Amino acid sequence: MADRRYEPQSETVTINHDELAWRVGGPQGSGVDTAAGIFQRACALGGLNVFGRREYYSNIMGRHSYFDVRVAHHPVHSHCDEVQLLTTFEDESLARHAISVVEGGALFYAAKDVEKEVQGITYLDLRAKDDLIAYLEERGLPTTLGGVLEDARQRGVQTYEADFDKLVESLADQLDIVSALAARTTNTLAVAMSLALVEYPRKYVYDALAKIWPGRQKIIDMNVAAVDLAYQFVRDTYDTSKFEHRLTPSQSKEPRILLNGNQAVAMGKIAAGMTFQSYYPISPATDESTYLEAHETFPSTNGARGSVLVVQTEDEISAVCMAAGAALTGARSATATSGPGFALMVEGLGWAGINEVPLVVTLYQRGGPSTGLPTRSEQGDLFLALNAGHSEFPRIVLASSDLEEAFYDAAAAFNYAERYQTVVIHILDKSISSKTMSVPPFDLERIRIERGEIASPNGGHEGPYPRFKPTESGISPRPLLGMPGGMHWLTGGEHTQYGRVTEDPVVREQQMEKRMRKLETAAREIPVDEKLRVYGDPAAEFTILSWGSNKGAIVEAIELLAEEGCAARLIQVRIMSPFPGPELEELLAPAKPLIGVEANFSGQLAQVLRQHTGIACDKLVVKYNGRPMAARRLYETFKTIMDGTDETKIVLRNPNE
Amino acid sequence: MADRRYEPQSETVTINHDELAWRVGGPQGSGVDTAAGIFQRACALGGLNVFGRREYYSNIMGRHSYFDVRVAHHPVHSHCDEVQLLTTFEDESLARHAISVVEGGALFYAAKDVEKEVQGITYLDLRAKDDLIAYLEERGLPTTLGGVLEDARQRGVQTYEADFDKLVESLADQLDIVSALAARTTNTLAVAMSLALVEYPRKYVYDALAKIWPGRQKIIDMNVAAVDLAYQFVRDTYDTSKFEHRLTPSQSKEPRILLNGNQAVAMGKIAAGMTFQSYYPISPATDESTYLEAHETFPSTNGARGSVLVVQTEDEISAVCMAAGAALTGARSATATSGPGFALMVEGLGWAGINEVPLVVTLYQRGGPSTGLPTRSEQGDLFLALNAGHSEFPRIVLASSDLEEAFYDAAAAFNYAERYQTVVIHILDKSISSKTMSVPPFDLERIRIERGEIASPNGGHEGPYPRFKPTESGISPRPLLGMPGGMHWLTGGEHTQYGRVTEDPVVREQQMEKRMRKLETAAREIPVDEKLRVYGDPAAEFTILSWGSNKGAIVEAIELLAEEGCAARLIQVRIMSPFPGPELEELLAPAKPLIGVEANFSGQLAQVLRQHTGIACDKLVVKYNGRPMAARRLYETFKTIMDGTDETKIVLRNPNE
Amino acid sequence: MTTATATANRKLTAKDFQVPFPNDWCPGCGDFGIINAVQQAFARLELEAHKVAVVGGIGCSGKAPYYFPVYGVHTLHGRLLPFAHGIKLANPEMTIVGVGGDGDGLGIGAGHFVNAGRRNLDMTYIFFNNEVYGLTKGQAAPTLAMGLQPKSLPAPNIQGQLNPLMMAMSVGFTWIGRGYSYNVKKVVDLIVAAIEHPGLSFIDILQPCPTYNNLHTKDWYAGKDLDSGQPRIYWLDDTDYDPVIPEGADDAAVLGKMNEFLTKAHEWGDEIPAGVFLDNRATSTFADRIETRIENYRAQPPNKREIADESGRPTADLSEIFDEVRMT
Amino acid sequence: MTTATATANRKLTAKDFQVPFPNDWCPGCGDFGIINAVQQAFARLELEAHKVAVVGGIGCSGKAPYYFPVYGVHTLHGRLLPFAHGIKLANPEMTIVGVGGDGDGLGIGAGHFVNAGRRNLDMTYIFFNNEVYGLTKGQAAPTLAMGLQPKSLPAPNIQGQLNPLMMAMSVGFTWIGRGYSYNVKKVVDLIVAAIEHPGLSFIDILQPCPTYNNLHTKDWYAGKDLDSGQPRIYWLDDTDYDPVIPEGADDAAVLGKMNEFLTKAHEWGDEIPAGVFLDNRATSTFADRIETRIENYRAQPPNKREIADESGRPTADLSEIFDEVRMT
Ligand SMILES: Cc1ncc(C[n+]2csc(CCOP(=O)(O)OP(=O)(O)O)c2C)c(N)n1
Ligand SMILES: Cc1ncc(C[n+]2csc(CCOP(=O)(O)OP(=O)(O)O)c2C)c(N)n1
Ligand code: SF4
Ligand code: SF4
Ligand SMILES: [Mg+2]
Ligand SMILES: [Mg+2]
Repeated sequence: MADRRYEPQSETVTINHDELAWRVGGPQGSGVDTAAGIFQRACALGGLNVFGRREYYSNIMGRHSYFDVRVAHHPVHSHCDEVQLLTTFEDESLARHAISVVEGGALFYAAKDVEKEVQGITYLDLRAKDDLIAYLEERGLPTTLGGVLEDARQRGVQTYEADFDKLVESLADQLDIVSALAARTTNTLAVAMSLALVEYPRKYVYDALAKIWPGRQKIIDMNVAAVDLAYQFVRDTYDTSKFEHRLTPSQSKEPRILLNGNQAVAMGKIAAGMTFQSYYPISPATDESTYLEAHETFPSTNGARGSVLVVQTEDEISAVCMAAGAALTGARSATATSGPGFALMVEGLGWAGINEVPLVVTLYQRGGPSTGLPTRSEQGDLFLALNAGHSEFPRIVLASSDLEEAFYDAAAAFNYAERYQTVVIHILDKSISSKTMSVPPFDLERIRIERGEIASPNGGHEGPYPRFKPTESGISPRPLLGMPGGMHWLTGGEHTQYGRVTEDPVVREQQMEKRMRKLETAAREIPVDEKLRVYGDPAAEFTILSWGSNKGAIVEAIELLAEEGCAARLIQVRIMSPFPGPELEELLAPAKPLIGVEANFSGQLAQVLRQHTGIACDKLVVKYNGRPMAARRLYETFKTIMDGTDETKIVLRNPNE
Repeated sequence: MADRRYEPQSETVTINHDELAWRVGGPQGSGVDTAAGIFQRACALGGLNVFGRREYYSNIMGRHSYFDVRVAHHPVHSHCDEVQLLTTFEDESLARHAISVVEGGALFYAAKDVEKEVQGITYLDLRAKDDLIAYLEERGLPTTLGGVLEDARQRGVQTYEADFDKLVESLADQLDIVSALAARTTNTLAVAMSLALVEYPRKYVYDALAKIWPGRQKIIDMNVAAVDLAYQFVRDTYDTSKFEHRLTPSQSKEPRILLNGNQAVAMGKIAAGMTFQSYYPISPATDESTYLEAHETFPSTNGARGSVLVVQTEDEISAVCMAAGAALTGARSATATSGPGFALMVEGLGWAGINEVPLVVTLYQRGGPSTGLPTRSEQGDLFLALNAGHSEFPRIVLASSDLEEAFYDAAAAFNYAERYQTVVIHILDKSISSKTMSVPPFDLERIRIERGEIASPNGGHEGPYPRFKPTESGISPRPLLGMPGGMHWLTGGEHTQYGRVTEDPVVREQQMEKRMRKLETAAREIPVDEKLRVYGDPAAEFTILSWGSNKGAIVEAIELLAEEGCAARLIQVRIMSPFPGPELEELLAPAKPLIGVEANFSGQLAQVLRQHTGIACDKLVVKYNGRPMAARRLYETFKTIMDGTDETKIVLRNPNE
Repeated sequence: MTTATATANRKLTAKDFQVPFPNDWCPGCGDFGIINAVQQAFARLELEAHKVAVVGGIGCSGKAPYYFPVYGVHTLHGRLLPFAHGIKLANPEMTIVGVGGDGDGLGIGAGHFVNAGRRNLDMTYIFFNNEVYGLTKGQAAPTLAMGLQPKSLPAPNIQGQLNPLMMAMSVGFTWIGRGYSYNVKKVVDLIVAAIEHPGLSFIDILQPCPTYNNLHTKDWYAGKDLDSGQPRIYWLDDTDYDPVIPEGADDAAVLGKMNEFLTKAHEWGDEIPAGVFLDNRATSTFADRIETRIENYRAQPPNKREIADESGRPTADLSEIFDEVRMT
Repeated sequence: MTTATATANRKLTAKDFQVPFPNDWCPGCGDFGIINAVQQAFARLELEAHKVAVVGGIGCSGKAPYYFPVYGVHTLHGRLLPFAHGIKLANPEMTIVGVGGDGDGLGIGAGHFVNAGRRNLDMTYIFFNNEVYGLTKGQAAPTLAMGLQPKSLPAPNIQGQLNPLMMAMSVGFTWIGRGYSYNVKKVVDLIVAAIEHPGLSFIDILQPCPTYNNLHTKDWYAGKDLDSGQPRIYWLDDTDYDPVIPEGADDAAVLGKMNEFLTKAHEWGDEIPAGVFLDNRATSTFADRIETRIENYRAQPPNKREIADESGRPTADLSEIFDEVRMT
């Protein structure tokens, strides 16, 4: 599989003709995001379920980005490596993605690009160029985009040519505006052509435009005209009969919101009553904080206007220390970052740990190590999240797998932090953060705010408050900075119950034991359903162990297996610390085979499982090219395993994403 | 055991009467270090083997510090929790340590302290005060130092009173100097009284003074007079017959050097040809760098004067980045730190990892978490050393257990770093760093400098140099910055073979795999004897698994068991990454029981073992009060285990250290 | 040790801000004078102990928080400013005093020093300037002049010296003073003024370290080595130096004051100025600026906002937020 | 792409310092002008490519090292100075040029900025001043003035502005200039002079970011909004400003220059000075100072010292060292 390069990557998949896997690509800054936004909103407004996946370079303008959108009447939780419909309006997207259109699928391309040599595409990686050229040469095709198109046609793909320049010209004429202005609708034209092709009612596209540019009627009008033009053009120009997919709006109008993972976390934090967030910009965490900044105040059921004070700091060290300082006063407080920033927070986490500060750190994993793949995804930071800090302190590590979990877990994190008075690391990854989904509006009724044991120091004691008094649970009532009578000390050093530094060996042992006991308390108290969740057939032996953003794809793969009568189950680990070792030992006893699925090189969860239980996974399915897993590739892989492959570590590769 | 507080901590141990466990205590800054230095040198100069352990507060002046010295004709590798002879010259030391003198032992105390209330001792920890007072009250003794002395006498300890003020006065008279000056010899007086008591030839004490103050004849003369005075005083004043221990010099005059762990590492680095070290001060690492600063140049076999450029940076982030920068030019380069500083280096390590920089980081563990116990010891940072960095890169983690290993490993670290072109973390701990031992001079013949694969880019290639060309071993020849024709890029981002940033999924996989392959190469190439070492009876089932500074005490404990016919073996893990899983699986197969011994809370090595092999320790013996383990306490503990205790986690506690 | 609160019939004294725990600085250390001064200043300001946080860095100096019966926060090396900021931002009612060393502040902590200047948050930062790293045994601090060799250094210092006053001014501290730790009375005045200043205050305290700094000792400051035998330190309030930048000052006025400041801050050697160098009343505080974003920030600061009703239900109403993304 | 080396019959040109890889800055980004200028400066200085390292931070600016066929080191966010120091200290023959953003240098990297000033190591630091965090999509950089709201900010900036020139001067940079990225010719001159300066040089380059900084654009610098319609930038070499502190200058001379510097550095608005602000020849370089400790440092720098003989035996002779601790 290692040298399966520019080639179709999956078996042709059958997806019902009334659902769609659609892709749009283009240079960063050219409106790809807007295009995908229009497409997704149009579909969601028609009551369809939408799943969006965004891939982009660490670059502001010019490099390639693309958006995969899957739309269906049933909920979708994963992208497909292959799509039925591809929209491109420049060279690179066509060169990269034509190969990913399935037989029976279709693609749009810009007329002007046909003669272009693959070699001449500015930003296409050398490796990708070489592979594509070799592929075309092998097949005796010209090493131009024309060759790429020809290959697509040979593989049963409809190719629809569009002269975007001409369409823009007509629009300019029609609206009597300059072409430069009209050209801004290129992405709208492209989206509308796709939707026209699947005969989707255009009124939803109009509505989508209004959602994207609320109140900006001039822009909306221009784009509405573009939509009409595109619909007209498709009807007039193409033979659409060969492309069988059609998209119909849904009758059901269940309430749905369309958002991404960064937003879901931000909303969860607001719901949980977070009042302070410090941050230093870093992909893919920034968008959460900038969303919060843009929503710094909001209404509140008690009449007063609610708010979150968001502070951009000078670095992540400052961010974590500032958040810890704020938390000491009783403010629910957090910071959000990703790998490199988290690496800088390690010392601060230790301080919060020994001082039993309820501090929430939202960690969006991205490709590593080091600067790595800043805008790509990886589940590479589990080891670090579990071990960040010299020596030991208790921590709660909580991993979400989708937007709903992201929201509720973001809120739950504060309860854990305050209940166990310690650091909570909420792990997500880039693929969740930039994933868009239409989901039911989150239910605030499901959230209960528990503030843990807060001291009432005015109850008549003398002298400093015994903030760190050893208790059976390990939890001691904490006075908040500013409370009368609650004065005590805080220090990164080992300390007495009053928080004064000490090196006494006995007090040291007491405090170390007190702190670590909190982990046992948490392990006892946190319901098993929060710790892990089981999907698929709970009685199946064929067991997949995974965590985080892979869940959607795995669940879909299991459903595909189920359709063929193959039973399988997924055990999703959500709480990584305290690790649910005993629970897993029991659950995993009948597993045969046990398959770890992770988006990292060495199977970190699998190793943590073994560390705590001795249980080793029989197989490891990993992906570490920085891109999320696709359901159907997993399905194929599981089939291979069922068929008895010898491989123990299977690497999912896809050179075309 | 948890409430066994101020009480003798061990069974009375029999130590041969011609060896000695000696302790001196006093306020920081009052000359305790010098006292211990004189004592150790006097013994070592007499051909005896010396082992010294230093305990001190994170404080410059006033807080209690003490030094344990064991002296014997055979090599000694561990301290004793109990001593035969205690020297004190103020209140706190007497209050703290009288309890640790064994039956038949002796102590010196200052006459003026007898009436002092325990309650009134300035820096004695409240907990320790309470326990001592309770202990005295229980026994109907006065809660003064007089009570403490009375208790000692009741326990069969000889108590020798000394009026240090008077001795100082006579010295001042005799030498016609002011008392303030004469008072500076108090520690010399104290040491000399101890040595007089054991009838040790005083000429070695003279020699020791000359070693301590080389060339400062006035000071030496004054102290020589003090020694004479003390010897005279002991002979005149005390009945020494009740104290049976005698110390005789050794006939053998094998070459020996007396040094501590920081110095051993520094020497190893100089021997290995390190030319650059950056550092930021932090206990207990600083002394290594300041030693290097004081030995910045030295002779060289090639005639030129050798040197190490030592740079004090503004923080540890700068230290690690600067060292990495220097390493890129081909300079053997390192930095040294401890937990909090290492925590700040995490991001820098990742950069060095992805750029395959041969970077050595010397990590002296101290008590944690956070600021923790800055001048105490712990083996708490193994998890962090293994996992520092988001995502994954190969690293070599090497743990030394004593001064000789510290020296040779410090040198070997550079070979590993350059051979595998990656980060090497050399772990030690505070107890090694401040441990003094007399050892044979290190043998430079045992060191071979291997510089790994260095490119010769002038061999005629075109364009940038393919620095990161994938190879089977994972190792690619590296050009050094400044080499003609070797130009390439370096980046924390994923990169092509030329070092240019890329997000291509295929190149990403190749580079990730190339890097991680180095770990397999290292696992294959590093000899098993470097990875782990076995002590005791290799055929024994009773197996102890440990690492680092515990080794000395465990080996001695095993010897004590052997004397009773109980077979036991220690398996010392030295290379923590790549972890010698397969080798251990084989070695541990017959282990029954398998006992992990570690100076941390949760048995980090034991967990790493399980992570890699599934093997769980049957018992865990841990100590986390910040102080090292004593051989005889371990011996007792192993006996308890042999006797079939139910406890699975045994915590070694000693409130009196 | 009880909560220090002035009552109708009793004025607070420094004693109310002392603790019955032993102090482990070296005998004669300049740090003692500083905490004495802080205790007196707290009393003079009649602060309520529970509304005060003393936030320390790491170093001998960083231990200062242990010596006050207030909320005492001993943070990480170099990080006192971020922690202090977090506390003050979340609980703006508190009086925050930062206490930290020169290595802490301008070595490892320099990045925060620089960026704190941009915020002008209302707090006081007392900078213990002993020119060495005390607690790690006498290495050069960034305040040590090049070429000097205090006793722990194996060779003269090869790194240049930072001028803390200059640094504070360059980055935006709005109140800047210098004291000398053995002149407690003057230090008390400075601390009182610094705390009363509504923005970010900085006090450079020349703090002899008898253990490691054998160059700039009490005697040296007393000018014992000088022909004149006169103390080196003189006080700006005995001169006609005016530190004030008044509210609404124009750019030219600010620049003029900066130049005067620079000249004074540069003086060193036989005559060392101390006192108030800058009192800038023209720059808004961070709290003022936050109020432009969160109108009720002062009334409902992060630590006070009611986030749940009695049954634990969130008070946050997300309907507006959901509406923005509502599709159906 | 071949090794750039001037030969007898050929002068180097900027082309010799270009690479055949695409560049992914936004169209019109000020960064282009900067790398053009660096390429021309390298050519004019006839540098040998293998003796040059361009060391970048993280940000749009930090990508600059990719565009030179020299040793190009793309480091971590805020850490270009420590990496650059390590390279230069270990291989003092190399010419080191740091390239980094304003967030990189004065936000996360401020601590290194401050302490690099203390060393005066011979290298050039080019500071890309676009007032925003470009690569993370337009947040405020520490160089952005309070109250401004470039297009990515949801509200006006509430943090104060740092003046990079002031910062560089306060901490000890010995050569300080300012350029404007669309005036490549002037930037070339500045870079050449900065590299030729034997200590730590700093060039603040005003670098429009057309994508996120919609306030200080090319048009704004060109003064299109002014009544005069005149460019805002004027050049100090067209005035009688003299940046030089001569070798051996006394304290008063240094102070005088600092005051002049301060006044110039403070100017902003309708008239913005650029050019050379400081050329301090009075301060020793770090290499000079190291030589006081390691006499043969320049001849036997860390990267050159022979550490092993042919059979790998250490050349270090530890006998003196062992003797110090030898007992028997
Ligand atoms: C991250 C980190 N690095 C290093 C240290 C070690 N350390 C403790 S105190 C200190 C220096 C203190 O110097 P300064 O700030 O000047 O305070 P002083 O002791 O002089 O008052 C250092 C480096 C630490 N605690 N944490
Ligand atoms: C430790 C760390 N934190 C955050 C980031 C994310 N990050 C990348 S570029 C950047 C800011 C760049 O701004 P600036 O230095 O001004 O450079 P510009 O893009 O404007 O040239 C940030 C915060 C990172 N890479 N590493
Ligand atoms: S070392 Fe110096 S600063 Fe620290 S306590 Fe002692 S005298 Fe004070
Ligand atoms: S975002 Fe700004 S600084 Fe970055 S490349 Fe684009 S224009 Fe240049
Ligand atoms: Mg200091
Ligand atoms: Mg910038």
